[in-house]
Amino acid sequence: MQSQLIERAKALLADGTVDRVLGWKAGEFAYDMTPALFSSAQELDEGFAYDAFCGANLSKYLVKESRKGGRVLAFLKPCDTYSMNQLLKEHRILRENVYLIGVPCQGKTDVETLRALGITSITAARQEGEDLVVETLYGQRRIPLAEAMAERCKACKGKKHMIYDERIGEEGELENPDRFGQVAALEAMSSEERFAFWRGELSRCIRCNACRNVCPACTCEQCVFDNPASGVDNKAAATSFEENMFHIIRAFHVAGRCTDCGECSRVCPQRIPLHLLNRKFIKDINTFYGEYQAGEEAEGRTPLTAYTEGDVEPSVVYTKGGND
Amino acid sequence: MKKLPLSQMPALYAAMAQGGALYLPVDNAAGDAQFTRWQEGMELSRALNTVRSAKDFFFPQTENLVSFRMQGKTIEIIDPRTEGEDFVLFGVRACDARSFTILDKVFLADPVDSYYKSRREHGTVVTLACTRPEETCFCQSFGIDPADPEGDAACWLTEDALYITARTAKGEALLARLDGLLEDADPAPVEAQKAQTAAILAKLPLAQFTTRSFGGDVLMKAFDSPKWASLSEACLGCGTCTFVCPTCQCYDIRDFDTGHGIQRYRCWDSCMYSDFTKMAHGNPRTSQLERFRQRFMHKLVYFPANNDGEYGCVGCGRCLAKCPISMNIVKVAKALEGDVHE
Amino acid sequence: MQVNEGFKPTIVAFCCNWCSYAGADLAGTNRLQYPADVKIIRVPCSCRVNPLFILRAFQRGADGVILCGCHPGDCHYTTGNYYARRRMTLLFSMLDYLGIERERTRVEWVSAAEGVKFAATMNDFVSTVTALGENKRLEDLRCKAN
Amino acid sequence: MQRIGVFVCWCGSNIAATVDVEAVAEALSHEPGVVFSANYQYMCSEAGQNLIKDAIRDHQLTGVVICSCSPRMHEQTFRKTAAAAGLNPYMVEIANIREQCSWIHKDKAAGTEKAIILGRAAVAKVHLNAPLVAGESPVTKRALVIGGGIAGIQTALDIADAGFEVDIVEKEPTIGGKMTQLDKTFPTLDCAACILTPKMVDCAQDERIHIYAYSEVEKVEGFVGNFTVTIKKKARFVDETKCTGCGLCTEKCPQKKVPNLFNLGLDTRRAIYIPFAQAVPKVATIDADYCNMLKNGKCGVCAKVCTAGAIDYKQTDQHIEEKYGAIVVATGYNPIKLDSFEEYAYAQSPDVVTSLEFERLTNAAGPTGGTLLRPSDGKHPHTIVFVQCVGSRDTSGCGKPYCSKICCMYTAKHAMLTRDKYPDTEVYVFYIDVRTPGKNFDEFYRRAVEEYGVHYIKGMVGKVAPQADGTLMVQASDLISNEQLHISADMVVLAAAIEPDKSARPLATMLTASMDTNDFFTEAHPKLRPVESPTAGIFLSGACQGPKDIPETVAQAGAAASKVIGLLSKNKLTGNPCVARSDEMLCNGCSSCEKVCPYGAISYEDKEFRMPNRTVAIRRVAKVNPAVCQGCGACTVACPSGAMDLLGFSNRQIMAEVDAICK
Repeated sequence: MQSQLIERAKALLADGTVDRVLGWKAGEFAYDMTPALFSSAQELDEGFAYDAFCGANLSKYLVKESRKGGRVLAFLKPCDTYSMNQLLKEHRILRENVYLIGVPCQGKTDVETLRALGITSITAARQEGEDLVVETLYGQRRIPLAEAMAERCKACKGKKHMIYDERIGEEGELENPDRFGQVAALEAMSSEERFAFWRGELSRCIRCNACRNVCPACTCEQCVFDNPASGVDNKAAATSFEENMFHIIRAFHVAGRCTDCGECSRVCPQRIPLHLLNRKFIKDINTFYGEYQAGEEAEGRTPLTAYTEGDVEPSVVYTKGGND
Repeated sequence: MKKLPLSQMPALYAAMAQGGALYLPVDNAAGDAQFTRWQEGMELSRALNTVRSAKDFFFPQTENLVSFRMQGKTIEIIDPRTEGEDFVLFGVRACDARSFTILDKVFLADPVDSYYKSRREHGTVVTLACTRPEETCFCQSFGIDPADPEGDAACWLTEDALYITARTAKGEALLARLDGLLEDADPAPVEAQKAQTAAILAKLPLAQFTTRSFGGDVLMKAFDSPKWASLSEACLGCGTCTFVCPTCQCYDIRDFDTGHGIQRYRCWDSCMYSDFTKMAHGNPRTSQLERFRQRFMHKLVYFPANNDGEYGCVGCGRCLAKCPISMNIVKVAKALEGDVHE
Repeated sequence: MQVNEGFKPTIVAFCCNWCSYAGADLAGTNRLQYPADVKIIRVPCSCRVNPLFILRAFQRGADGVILCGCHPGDCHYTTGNYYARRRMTLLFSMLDYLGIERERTRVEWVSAAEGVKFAATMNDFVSTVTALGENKRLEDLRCKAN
Repeated sequence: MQRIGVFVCWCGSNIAATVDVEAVAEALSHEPGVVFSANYQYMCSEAGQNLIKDAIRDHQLTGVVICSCSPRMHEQTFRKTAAAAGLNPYMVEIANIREQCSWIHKDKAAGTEKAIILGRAAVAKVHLNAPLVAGESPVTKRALVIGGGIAGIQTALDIADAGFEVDIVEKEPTIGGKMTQLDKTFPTLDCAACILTPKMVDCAQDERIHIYAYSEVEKVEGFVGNFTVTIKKKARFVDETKCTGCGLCTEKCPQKKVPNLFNLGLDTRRAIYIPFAQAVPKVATIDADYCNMLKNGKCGVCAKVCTAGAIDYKQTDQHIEEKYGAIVVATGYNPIKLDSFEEYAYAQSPDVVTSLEFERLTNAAGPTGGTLLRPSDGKHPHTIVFVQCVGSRDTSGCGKPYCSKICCMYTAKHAMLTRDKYPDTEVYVFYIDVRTPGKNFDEFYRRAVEEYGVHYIKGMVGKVAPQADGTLMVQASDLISNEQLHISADMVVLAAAIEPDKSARPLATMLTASMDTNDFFTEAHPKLRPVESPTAGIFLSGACQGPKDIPETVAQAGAAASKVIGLLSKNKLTGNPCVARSDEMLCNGCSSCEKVCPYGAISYEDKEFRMPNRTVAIRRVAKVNPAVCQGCGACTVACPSGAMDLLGFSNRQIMAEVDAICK
């Protein structure tokens, strides 16, 4: 697959369709791919990588790249194409300056997922059949690929690309995973239990803003939390309130726009399950206003910029969910 | 060299916590090690290191510097500091122990940061030798021996016992408090562990990594390298590297209006942030390239130039593990090496 | 409902200028009593209320926040309360999800003619919040009176 | 730092009885920024206002807080007071300590404490107030009416009557609309043409009215008072200025097999035609779809017979740009297509007709010359079944959920007229409910039943089956006697639901006027502003806003005209200064604000920004038109970056109030 992508990129560079390529670059270890731009066949040969560790969603980079002049080729996994559509809907990407190639994805793993499985000190990794074989400083570990997958890939929306100029590989199918099991489990708890759960999670936040800065829905020129004029800016959470506020507002601002790409949870250095906040909004939107998947289309309204006269009343919150 | 059997660890913790607090790495809800105030029943994490470094205890993420209480049109100034509590930091790794030396060069140099100094004075650092370094470790590049850590006192965990030795007067005082628990020990098992660890260290992927080509004398060469553009292009401008880093020491000072007055507090800042060192005219570093370059130039060039060759990095590897886009000081230093050498 | 003797909650009521604020005025004109714990902030429309304002109120010491607007379909600006309704439904659901007591937040549609409803709503809301006691889960300790 | 004056009103004993006004004034005098604090018996009295004016001058106040009755009562009064003393009127804030404090609390201590807090909130807000000046814009004194039916005609006549110029854009070759196709009108049974055509002639003859017939609106730009509209004048292939309307060409044209749309396809006309004798303008039009000359260049008969030389086969669409101060939408309605109602055999049998077709079949100018004949064989029908609510009040998805309102009455009219003219004809009417809420409507309906012997049956028609003998077997249920009925009918007349004209939806987009889910235009307020669209300067006339009969349409048309006249009689418009404003440095150009704006006040522009290192970036940023914005604030919350804020109710101001209340 990697060589196929490189060949295609070279051809498009050579025929002048694009003048640079956005992809992933191999790193020091087996797993530390960095999103990178390539502008020649030589650079592609030297560093371009595409494998099970290439999880980063590249769509957000196109906000800037599409404005730099020339045309950039971007490789997008199926879930990245939802982000792409959403960004197009919000006029954040200049479509004419990007060339999109849909690339197949069998699900991605990442080093944090492996570490959570107790696999550390990784020096090399390779796929063998259905297994991932990981060499570590202290011996070899073998696990089924399905187990090694990141949580977001276990809840994959499907392998179908929502937008592309060309696609490599077969057209994938939409899937219908249970994305809301964890949310429902939390809803079933008592209010006290939920409070304790989220305090436990959010108190670890170090406010590094990785979740926000990686999020393809968070492309504000300046975030309200960085803007002293907003009155709500803060650089570090001094109290539990500020921890809560940042995460509530972060999730609220992307409500109806979040495509559930899972980047926020992937990058959180403290492994806070931030996707559970976004998915709560997604679940509520589906329940209250009908099924909606952000990023399916590049036009139209989002659930929070739309309404129907018969929408549920906010009092629905008192009567649903929870044991208490 | 003293030792105590592992079965006595709870008693050791209790004794260390006596008259103050004991903080040690404990597994949190996410399964990661986190320095936690010891309570009966807590166990030392088996993880190599904590996600957040140990610097929090001397340089916390937020710290109230001064308060102003307002009543009508009158303003009263309040020093929020109270007489601090003595505490023991147990289980600090060699890399983090070295980071305190680096922070001291910043905060204890004239003018002395009295908030930092007070915390430093109240804390006793008990380090723990590493036995299973990970692929991201490169403390040896900075002359740190993780098998023989610095600190007020240093410890080695073997299969059956904890070995401990004091390295400073503070360490001696601590050991004196623990005297009833400890017995004299033959250092041979410790020496054996050091040798074993050394063998592993030699095989680490970053064992040969060095920053020796960097320093004040290559300032302009490093600064002008064309590589910064491609190195920084994927940077998200988040603060992850900065906030997990044990040596990053930049902070911002802000006012919080409580409704009754103002709390003037400082909080960690990150040179990766677009409003870092923002002044009335704007930000002196307007692009992510410049901000990214600042972080690495500071660690590899400016800091050693001003601090007798001491780099602003201890090789703990946290940024390697945590950067969302896997860009880090190792990749930067390797990429620039050619440019600064020629 | 349990009574929390002696506790005086702080309640912020955001009222749209055209219906609910006028409804509150009518309650006053008719001398309909409700506790002084309720303080009203006038906004042009319920759609002007940003979730940030509601969190801000809790941060600064509110124990309950209520938003009142025109009945759906009667918005002075035609559609404002429809957007407000969606925003608040999702916000309140999220607060509940985070374990914040859901009875601390409420939306009521009160027309300019519903002085009685306004007073009754406020009486009910105050007694609900009083029973819950002080807001602890979404407080900011720095803002507590010292 | 502001210099704020606080003025606490006693309102006689209305406030002073339960609020210690002196204590409030005293407490607020200690708030930061407060340099003057006073209390007085009646602040709204002349003496009270003078107290305020004097304090503004003597203490150089930059902000004023009045603790008094509701701002809904005296905000304007105190703003004028401030303005009279040279202070910007928007530097005044009211703390409502009467309706929302003294009148609802009996305990003086509690009332006083609350009054102080409300005063503090107002002080906190005033600290962040900035002087606001209402924008002004000129008004183009010309109106556009889109649609030339009875609604548009009446609106145009009324506007012109007040002395303003008005243009009518009509997409058909003649004005007149649906009403020209009707025979008689209920409940008075006067002839539609007799009452409509004089109005059409008035339009043509009024110098202030210009008719763009056979034209469509293509583009609308601008805002209230200042619209620029592009009108497409479709090619008629006849020079309007030369054609005398003699009609010779329409008799000589060899292409005879063109369905006559004016008669709903019940007969044919020529390829060059004048829709009907009283058409305005009375000018021929060539139907390009059928004209042999235009299709293959072979013919040219009309040009040969035209003595005025008006035929112009080379004519093309023309685009005309005009400026208007106000726009009235009068796009009307159409009966729905009945293709999806197979049970009524509309598509199978020519003897199943819609009510509008029935109008043509009974109209003296219609295809049958006014004699009611079956379309299939031209024989006189002896049994006619009328079916009500075909597609109305239909929640199955085939039809429309709403009541079409006019069908009950026109069906009663049809039934009555049929019985009157042809007493040998049995007439059945199947209905769900008969709705007759109008002047003399119920009397009319009862006459149909009682005097004319029309059989009204409450029940649904299940099926209409064409029989071999040419009759129609109507199966229906009588809900009152609970019987199944089988009626052998000669004709079935379907009261099809009416829907907004298809041109309305794209027009609404051009006008940024909102529509409901049925594509009826939404009014600015359903009760209090029924003829205005939420978008300023756009008015609604007739059935485009909802189903209406003629008197209602004419009433609304007049009302819309009076609103337009009110607008055009102003020389300039003064806006509400409390409008949204976008900080372009923060704007992402994401369009969220635009989507929730009910007024279409937000547009976007690609703007150049100077960036660091002498670079330039082009960014899409939102722009609010202050003349259109009504200040609701929906956009401010839709905006994630906080770029959009509302003057007079800014984020910081509201948060300052929150802070003051909660501390």
